[in-house]
Amino acid sequence: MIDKRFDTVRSTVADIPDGAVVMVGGFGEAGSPIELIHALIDQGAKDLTIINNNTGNGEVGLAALIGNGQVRKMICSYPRSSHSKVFPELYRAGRIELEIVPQGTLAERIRAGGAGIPAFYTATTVDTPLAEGKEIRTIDGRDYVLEYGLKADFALIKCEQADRLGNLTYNKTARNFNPIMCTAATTTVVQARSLVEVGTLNPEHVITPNVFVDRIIEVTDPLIESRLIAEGITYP
Amino acid sequence: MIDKRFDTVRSTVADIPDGAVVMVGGFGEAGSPIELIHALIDQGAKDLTIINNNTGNGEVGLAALIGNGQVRKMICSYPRSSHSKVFPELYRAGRIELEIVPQGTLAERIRAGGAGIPAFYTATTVDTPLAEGKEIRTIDGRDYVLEYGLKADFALIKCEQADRLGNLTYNKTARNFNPIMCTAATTTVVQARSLVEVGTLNPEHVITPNVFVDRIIEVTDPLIESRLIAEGITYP
Amino acid sequence: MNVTSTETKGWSREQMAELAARDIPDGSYVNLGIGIPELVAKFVPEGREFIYHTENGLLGMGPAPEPGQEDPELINAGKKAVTAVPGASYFHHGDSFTMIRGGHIDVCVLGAMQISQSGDLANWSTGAPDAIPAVGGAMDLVAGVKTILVISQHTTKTGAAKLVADCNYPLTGKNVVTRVYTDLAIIDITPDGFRLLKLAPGVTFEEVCEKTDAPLLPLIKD
Amino acid sequence: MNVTSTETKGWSREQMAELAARDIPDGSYVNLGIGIPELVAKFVPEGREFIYHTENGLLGMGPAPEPGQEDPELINAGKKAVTAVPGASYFHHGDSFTMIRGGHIDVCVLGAMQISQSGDLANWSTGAPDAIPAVGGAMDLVAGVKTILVISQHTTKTGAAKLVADCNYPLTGKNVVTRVYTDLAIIDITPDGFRLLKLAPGVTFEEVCEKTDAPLLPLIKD
Repeated sequence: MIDKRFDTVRSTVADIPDGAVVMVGGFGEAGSPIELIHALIDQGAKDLTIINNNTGNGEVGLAALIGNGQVRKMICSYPRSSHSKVFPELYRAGRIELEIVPQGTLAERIRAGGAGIPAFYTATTVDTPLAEGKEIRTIDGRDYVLEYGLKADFALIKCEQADRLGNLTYNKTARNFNPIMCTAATTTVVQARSLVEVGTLNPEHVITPNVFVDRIIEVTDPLIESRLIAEGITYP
Repeated sequence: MIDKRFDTVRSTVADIPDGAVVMVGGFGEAGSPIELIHALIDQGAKDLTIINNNTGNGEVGLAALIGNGQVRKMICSYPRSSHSKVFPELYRAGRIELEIVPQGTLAERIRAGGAGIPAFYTATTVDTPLAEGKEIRTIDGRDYVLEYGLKADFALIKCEQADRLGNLTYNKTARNFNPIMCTAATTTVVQARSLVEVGTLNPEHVITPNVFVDRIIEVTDPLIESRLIAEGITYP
Repeated sequence: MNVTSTETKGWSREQMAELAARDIPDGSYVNLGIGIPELVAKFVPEGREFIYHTENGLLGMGPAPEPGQEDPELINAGKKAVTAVPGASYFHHGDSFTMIRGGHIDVCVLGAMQISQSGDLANWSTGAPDAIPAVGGAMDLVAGVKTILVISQHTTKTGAAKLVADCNYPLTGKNVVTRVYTDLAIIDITPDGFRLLKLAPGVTFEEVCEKTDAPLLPLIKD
Repeated sequence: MNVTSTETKGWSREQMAELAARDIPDGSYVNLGIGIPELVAKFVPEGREFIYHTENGLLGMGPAPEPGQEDPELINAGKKAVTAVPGASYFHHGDSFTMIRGGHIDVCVLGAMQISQSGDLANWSTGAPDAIPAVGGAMDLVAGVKTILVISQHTTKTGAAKLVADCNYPLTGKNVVTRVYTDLAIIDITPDGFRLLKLAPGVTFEEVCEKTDAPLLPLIKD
């Protein structure tokens, strides 16, 4: 029987090695797999490359992972943090690398990585500093820049419902980068607000088909980042 | 009030001009917008370029459109028809052009066309005759072929439910090419098995968001191609 | 509101937003940037319906929820709590930027740090050595959306012109802006450069020219 | 079924399918081509679970429905009526080929017109001038799926070899085939060329060599 459920949050991320490339779902706090991130902090892997739209908030979740010195490089579109000095301070101190990618190009690079598309052209960034050093091609009279697909060793994902096969649904705008990141990682680790029996999810409503998912852990009452920050809580 | 509903099938396709590029949804008969195709036969536009995975069956629907001499060129992956000699005869007589595209590349070219991606690389067709004359690029040690996005003037789409804004759902494997074609046409015309009130469709379950849809017509009891063929029916 | 009869000199943030809203056709799909552009949603002219897109995965964005009704998993691109209107849909980032980059969004209203006379926009970085670059979705929006409207104060807090001959800040996009709404005037980007479309109450053409670091063509009288 | 004890010389279509099924690991995501490959689904070894993908937009494809229960909107890539198992999902063609091209499908079982000793596959066109080329999803599958198994009669109806030194039909893909199941033998594609893995009952190594248009390496004994 195919069963991708794990027993503990800790065990789902135990084998993430130093130097791994890790996609982390979410847009701000919405869809951020905070329990998986905290487990990665506990686990202690270093020199990570993290792909996320942002750099976390406060001193919990992604910001805490960065603050804990585990991240060598961020690939993101908008590293300005809310209620957080973690990334700016490390960045200004030259202690963390930054690859800035426009949000749509970031999404498309992840989607391409998952879809076996090694590279594509886009008009985004043409005539801006972010296109410097990149190949430009004129197609039908317009200039486009060549961008490469992004893949990861692991993806940390938050979803709403999951079954043991790995079919997933999401909640509102917490969907964001999660479904495309599921497709682009060698090992996709998912925290689900609820686990449901196989057959419960309507096949028309599944957002992530189970082929893209490797590990599932139920976290029924996930921490809410903004509340932790409002309460002054930090991690670890 | 935004209302994309039309009163008659005929009126939804009335302005398709000679020479238009038209994407037609469906994989075989599943998801094929047969009433819209028949309206296009009645309307009579000629020199069309049709993008569809196949070339139709029997002498109804897409096969009938081809048989009626309205199609100058087919772009498809699998032009062998079931119960149909329409395309093969015209092709062997040199009276219709064929651009053969692997199914996945066809899907990705349509998706790219809709997503503002003018071109992308794929390993599909490398070292085969279908890559001849195309640019090959080696990325991370593997060869890929350059393929271009596909766009259309019109897309003819079949869906299950639609609201007046143009939000769509589909039925089972009748989904196939329809959602991506909705994104890649200047004017997307949809026949829906049922029209529902705005707010009926769960925002989590909408497959085609309304921004991709221009015209909607309800066809509550669409013709079933295989039954027509079994009954020996031809069109017009 | 009758914009032209107000006694105050220049336009308020709300007035700029209302003027921009008036220029958006009925039935448009609209993406609103963070800041003043968000106010546009308050001023949809009677009889018109806009559908709002927010790039983090919602089409059919509604206003902010009542206090206490905020859902941390229902937010806009500025990460503020919003609502979804009937007829809304959720989708992932790949599909969301298919809408933007694929040319499916009709109008985007953005803020600006600088706008050049040829429609170049700079709104993401001063280029200062210690600045942390943060581009978000702005470059995708200007590359993919048909009509880019900009709402901005006419000058910076220190009085420097934001409408300039050439941007010296890093560009967001080249030749992308259609029209600019400032506290002093509405200005079109034309093939000939900046052209005045409307003056704010109490503001003179000469004053706008003085605060613009590029030639400004006068209003074309009807 | 005990394949080795059958009295008939060579393997039947069903036996070839069963042999292929035995080589597919538990938990695999599997795409089955049209024809003999479809039979593989009947022979899943006890204790194993495969999830079937059909490229027209269904993961979790089940067997054909009972007669009279066919749904023309629930079909497989061969356009035959199928069912969906619990845990299935539907998706569009773009997402379906993300699964294939992106390397997410573990095993694909295909038919063949020719297989070369270096694993080249030809299965879509004879290249004849009046042939109507029809490639479907085969090129995407061989480019994207990790393990490509081929089930095929060892020779054509006219007795010509299908296992050849070099294909003279147009290729579907180069160096893509892992293993071939014919009515006479199971043959691996190795860096050294064809290597016998198993002989069908009543078939000799010499006979297989004779019907193969390329060198065949003998079985490696345990």
